Amino acid sequence: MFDYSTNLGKAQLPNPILTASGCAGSGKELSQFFPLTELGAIVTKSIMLKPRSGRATPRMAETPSGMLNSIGLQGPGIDLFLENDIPWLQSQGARIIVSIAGETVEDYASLARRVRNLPNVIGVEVNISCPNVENRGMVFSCQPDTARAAIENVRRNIGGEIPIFAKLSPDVTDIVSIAREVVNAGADGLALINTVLGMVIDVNTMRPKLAQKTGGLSGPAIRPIAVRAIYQVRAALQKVPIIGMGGVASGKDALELILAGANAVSVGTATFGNPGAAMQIKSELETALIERGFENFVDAVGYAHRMETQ
Amino acid sequence: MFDYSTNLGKAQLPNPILTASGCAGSGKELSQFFPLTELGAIVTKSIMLKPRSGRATPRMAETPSGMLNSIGLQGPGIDLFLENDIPWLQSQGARIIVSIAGETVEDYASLARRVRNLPNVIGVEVNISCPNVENRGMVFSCQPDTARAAIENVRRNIGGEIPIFAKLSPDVTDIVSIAREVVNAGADGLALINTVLGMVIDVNTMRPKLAQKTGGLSGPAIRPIAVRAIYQVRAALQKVPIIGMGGVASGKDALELILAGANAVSVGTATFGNPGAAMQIKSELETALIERGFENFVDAVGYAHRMETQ
Amino acid sequence: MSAINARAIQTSAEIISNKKIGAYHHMVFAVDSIGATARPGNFVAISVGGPSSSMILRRAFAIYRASDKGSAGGHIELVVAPHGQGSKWLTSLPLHEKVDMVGPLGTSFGIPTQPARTILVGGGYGSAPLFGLAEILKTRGCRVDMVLGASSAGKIYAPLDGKRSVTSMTITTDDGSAGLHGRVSDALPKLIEENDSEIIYSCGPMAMLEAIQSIADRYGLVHQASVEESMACGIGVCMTCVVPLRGDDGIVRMSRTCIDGPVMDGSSVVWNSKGIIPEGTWGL
Amino acid sequence: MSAINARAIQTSAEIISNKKIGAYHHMVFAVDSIGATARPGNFVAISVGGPSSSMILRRAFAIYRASDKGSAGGHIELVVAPHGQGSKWLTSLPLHEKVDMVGPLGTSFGIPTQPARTILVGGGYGSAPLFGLAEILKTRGCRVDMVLGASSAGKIYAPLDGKRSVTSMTITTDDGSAGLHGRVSDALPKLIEENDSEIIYSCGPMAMLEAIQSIADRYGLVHQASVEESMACGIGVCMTCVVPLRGDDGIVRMSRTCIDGPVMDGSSVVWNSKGIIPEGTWGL
Ligand SMILES: Cc1cc2nc3c(=O)[nH]c(=O)nc-3n(C[C@H](O)[C@H](O)[C@H](O)COP(=O)(O)OP(=O)(O)OC[C@H]3O[C@@H](n4cnc5c(N)ncnc54)[C@H](O)[C@@H]3O)c2cc1C
Ligand SMILES: Cc1cc2nc3c(=O)[nH]c(=O)nc-3n(C[C@H](O)[C@H](O)[C@H](O)COP(=O)(O)OP(=O)(O)OC[C@H]3O[C@@H](n4cnc5c(N)ncnc54)[C@H](O)[C@@H]3O)c2cc1C
Ligand SMILES: Cc1cc2nc3c(=O)[nH]c(=O)nc-3n(C[C@H](O)[C@H](O)[C@H](O)COP(=O)(O)O)c2cc1C
Ligand SMILES: Cc1cc2nc3c(=O)[nH]c(=O)nc-3n(C[C@H](O)[C@H](O)[C@H](O)COP(=O)(O)O)c2cc1C
Ligand code: FES
Ligand code: FES
Repeated sequence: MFDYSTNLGKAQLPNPILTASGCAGSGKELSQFFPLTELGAIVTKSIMLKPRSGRATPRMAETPSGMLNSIGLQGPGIDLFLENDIPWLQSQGARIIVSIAGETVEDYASLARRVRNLPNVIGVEVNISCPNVENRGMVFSCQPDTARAAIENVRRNIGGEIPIFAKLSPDVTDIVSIAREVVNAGADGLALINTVLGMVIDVNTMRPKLAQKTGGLSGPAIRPIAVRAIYQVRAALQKVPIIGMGGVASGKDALELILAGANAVSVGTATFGNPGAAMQIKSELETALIERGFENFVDAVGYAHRMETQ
Repeated sequence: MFDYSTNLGKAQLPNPILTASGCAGSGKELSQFFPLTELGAIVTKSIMLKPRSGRATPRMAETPSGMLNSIGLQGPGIDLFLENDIPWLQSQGARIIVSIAGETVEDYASLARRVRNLPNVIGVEVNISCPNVENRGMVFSCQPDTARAAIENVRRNIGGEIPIFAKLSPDVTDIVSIAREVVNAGADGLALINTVLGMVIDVNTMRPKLAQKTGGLSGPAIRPIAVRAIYQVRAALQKVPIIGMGGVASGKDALELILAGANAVSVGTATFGNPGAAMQIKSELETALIERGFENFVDAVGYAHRMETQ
Repeated sequence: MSAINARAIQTSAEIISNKKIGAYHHMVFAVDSIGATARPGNFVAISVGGPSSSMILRRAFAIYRASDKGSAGGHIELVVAPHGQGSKWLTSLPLHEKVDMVGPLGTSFGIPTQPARTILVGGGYGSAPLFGLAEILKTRGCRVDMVLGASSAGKIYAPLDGKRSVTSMTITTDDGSAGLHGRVSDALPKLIEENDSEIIYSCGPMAMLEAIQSIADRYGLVHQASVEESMACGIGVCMTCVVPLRGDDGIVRMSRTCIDGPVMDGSSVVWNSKGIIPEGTWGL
Repeated sequence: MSAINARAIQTSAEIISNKKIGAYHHMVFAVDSIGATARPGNFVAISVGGPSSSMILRRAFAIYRASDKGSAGGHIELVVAPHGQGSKWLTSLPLHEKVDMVGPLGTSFGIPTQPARTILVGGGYGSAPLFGLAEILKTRGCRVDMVLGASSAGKIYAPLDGKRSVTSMTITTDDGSAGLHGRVSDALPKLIEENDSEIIYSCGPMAMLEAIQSIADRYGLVHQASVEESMACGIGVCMTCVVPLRGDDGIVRMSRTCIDGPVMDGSSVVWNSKGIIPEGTWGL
């Protein structure tokens, strides 16, 4: 019997397929297409302290094998989230990873206090790929010091029970050094990668297509960047749990990230083109692993790093 | 009559379509498909001081709407380049931009001395997206100080006549600050962008597909990254000539980069899929500009930055 | 499970007819379940470009007509404009080819419980969902005045059999090549006054819908508008397709046109908000 | 202009036949100029996936046969294995569809000026370019012993009409499902000894070519090998397709299999160099 289970630090999951934050709505929207309990876990869209309208439209542009978005973290804020979204997910029996996002270091601390000790919540993804309003809008995870500050605040306030995963932006000169920094600051694991900063210009209006001008590039176009980031970080930090994501649309794509070092794989943009993507990937990946002779999922994690002689 | 000419600093070109360095061979290979004089200029593959075998194979992997390469700057070295390649290009009457690449700061100085004052050479592209052997293989253009040092050495040794363009890697936290640094160090213009670092894992061998493990991602997949980089740098440095590149495969793609701020556009990976790509793009772009009412190419450069009220 | 996307399925749908009509393609897909459950105003989302496509997002199409019977079982009809890469790919498919389809999606037009005097206004392919609506309204004893507008004659989609369910039909074109020279909004006031209309149903470009809303306001009419924003997912998970919508509580929220729409109460939409978040929007 | 790619053109080529034969598709393309100028060993490069394809690189295919005449004018024939996305797309195209083709590309097999005793060795679809070569060798009065190998019977491409130009034909399969149980290299020594062969022509996977080279070395034969490395451009501009090749000056250079090949002098290739640059290579 193939053992599909995986570990993300203290969290044990029956399978390694998650949804990516911001790509599965509140869960309700997807539940028509498959039972959420079939997922390793559902990762919620990043929740902030206050309700948030998000950015003006247009918020989206399709690009070759990818898309650009500038949703701007639209959401109901932590109060309504805990009142509505979480209880509904709990009622489904889903395993939940809550994603939190702040505009200040203090936001992260407050959010951490709100999300500890919730039934079914098996982990917290700390989205630090957001603009820091206290520092000229610089993205937290793009600077070692702000990345560290955000994670330290979450760690200190969340208690020791629940694993936290720092979600990093690939838009940095050296992702390994940021990864080291947040792990030293108390992250139990990492989520790699968030979207890549991009822009599309509408050749008819001759202006940026998104109201916000720049947006985050996702989808298969960025998969080679995700694989590289995961591989580099896995090579440097051999034991840290990694949630991998970026352009996974098939079981073979998921396998690429896993061989590079991901302990679990989040499916983001692929769900937009295919509501059943996560389930298709789950079954394709299982088949691919069995075909390759693996008996346990965990043996495939980081397998591309094995010595040449093996 | 539509005026298609453009300026790159002191260099005046009859049209803005160039080949991208490393994507047009020595020129001979492409000349069967169109006369090289039809290009604004041919950009040669980056030449180094000594002959260079390049990396081991496999050197290539196709990716969704893109490809990964790790050629490793294979080339004949500056002596044979000046003996064979340059005279042949001169004999064709082609306008030439020579691309140079070094492993040390001193390499750049030596190369600069060799390429000044060559007939038909209208500019030098300084590829500083290469590993610095004196500094743990860190890419020159990824650090402000090494980027500056390389460009200063070229500037000092090349003389004042010939414009130099610093070619930057997008794999940095803040490309605008690197751009400022190299312009302050004496670059007359910029070439944006080089490839994005990526990796593909072969799901059959379960190892990185390229012998060198990582490689440079190019093609339409990265176009949104190129447009963003060009737009950001143009917004910050309004007068600096920019050679734009990254995923241009059609006239509309070229227009996107131009509206973002490129004064000329290099065609790279598109030539692999379509040997006539540069000519097709040249004519499609001209049509697109005329359709949009432009009488001079230069009026379209950076047009996406115009004020909202205009 | 929840009420969102409650009737939606993901399925493979065979093309059983594909005919060019004017500037459009009328396409019929054999798809039992969607044929049976779709309501006027719903849409479907179709994958485009085949297995190695660089287009990763589905394209949304309003359902023109749906039926749970027919020689090939249940089916739906679409009216597709070959516009960009995705729609050109779709309209060029041969008979019997199958496409990956998700539907029915979104809200549907509200049907009055009592016979009412209605005006249906469509711009370009926006006429598509109105014919199915007209059929239902007609069987409910409603008066159905239809106004279709487009830039030129070839872009008016108004098939003969569709006109059967319509009490009157007015055509407008921007260039005067068919019907009245002008826009649908030019024709509306007279029609409303003559027929003492009570409800406007509309589908078309945002600018048209906005113009209709101001006419609806002037005459105090109910306006159900089918709103088309660029959609990445069509099922409510991505938040790309939002418009500002005033809720029953008076609060404006950025609301998804794919699940809270495409049919929305026109008087609740904050129109002309491209590029801005209106003052007072929740969470601004 | 230069001598590189001298006969190559970029053109639109119509599919005039597409037949499944065993594990392969035999495809014929109407293409005057390439039909007229191609030589055995040359290849063509074809765009795959259509206008919105995510596959941005061409696929290379060895020319199986070429002719400047025929009912539809000049044409070329290819033998395509539906392997991955690109080749599956190509082999699934209907008749009369057109593809974007560049060719003829690369070097061709050298033809002996005097009648010679030759052995032609092909692995899988590697037999494709050998049949056109056999025809020419036969008209030049050469002895042509052909050896074709594959994993199993279905993967041997050896059409009846092709066998006409061949003096003898040997088949080997890894699983013994046709011909000799084993590899082409197992069959070669006996053939060489019996026929006193002088030249080996080969086309197939690198490991096979390498094994043939060591046999050629042992018997002191000339070996012209058609080498297939992954090619991004096929026209010499990208440097992805290189193998280490010893030049006439004794220096090993990383050489492009697309323009210095695919047909290379087997004794000059430094075999088994995947993942390494051999010691002493120029510029290492
Ligand atoms: C609810 C809804 C109903 C629709 N109904 C129809 C219909 O009945 N018939 C029909 O022909 N088309 C309809 N469309 C538009 C259709 O979904 C495609 O956007 C259109 O066919 C253009 O796609 P393309 O790939 O050909 O063009 P491209 O230019 O390649 O489209 C690229 C992107 O732009 C977006 N886009 C372009 N035009 C529009 C538009 N008008 N509205 C929204 N997004 C757009 C698409 O989301 C796509 O991601 C509808 C759209 C929506 C949202
Ligand atoms: C000179 C030359 C001649 C060839 N002749 C034939 C022929 O006559 N018949 C035939 O069926 N195929 C031939 N091939 C292989 C063909 O070009 C494709 O690589 C093959 O069809 C797989 O492509 P795909 O898109 O189906 O698979 P994919 O797996 O999607 O291919 C992806 C990439 O891998 C590379 N690749 C995969 N397999 C090979 C291979 N065996 N050799 C080189 N590159 C590969 C391709 O360059 C492509 O970019 C030839 C290749 C070369 C270089
Ligand atoms: C529309 C959209 C919304 C997203 N919202 C969030 C978010 O709220 N929080 C977050 O951490 N990442 C967010 N992401 C990033 C994804 O979680 C994921 O990291 C990224 O898209 C790469 O994966 P993919 O290529 O599979 O989509 C969003 C991505 C998209 C496309
Ligand atoms: C095969 C290959 C070789 C390249 N070699 C060089 C090089 O020698 N010097 C350089 O500055 N850039 C080199 N580049 C980068 C291109 O010049 C260009 O910046 C990049 O590919 C993005 O453009 P594109 O998407 O149009 O290819 C190379 C790119 C490719 C794909
Ligand atoms: S299209 Fe994704 S939420 Fe509406
Ligand atoms: S395939 Fe590009 S150089 Fe050979």
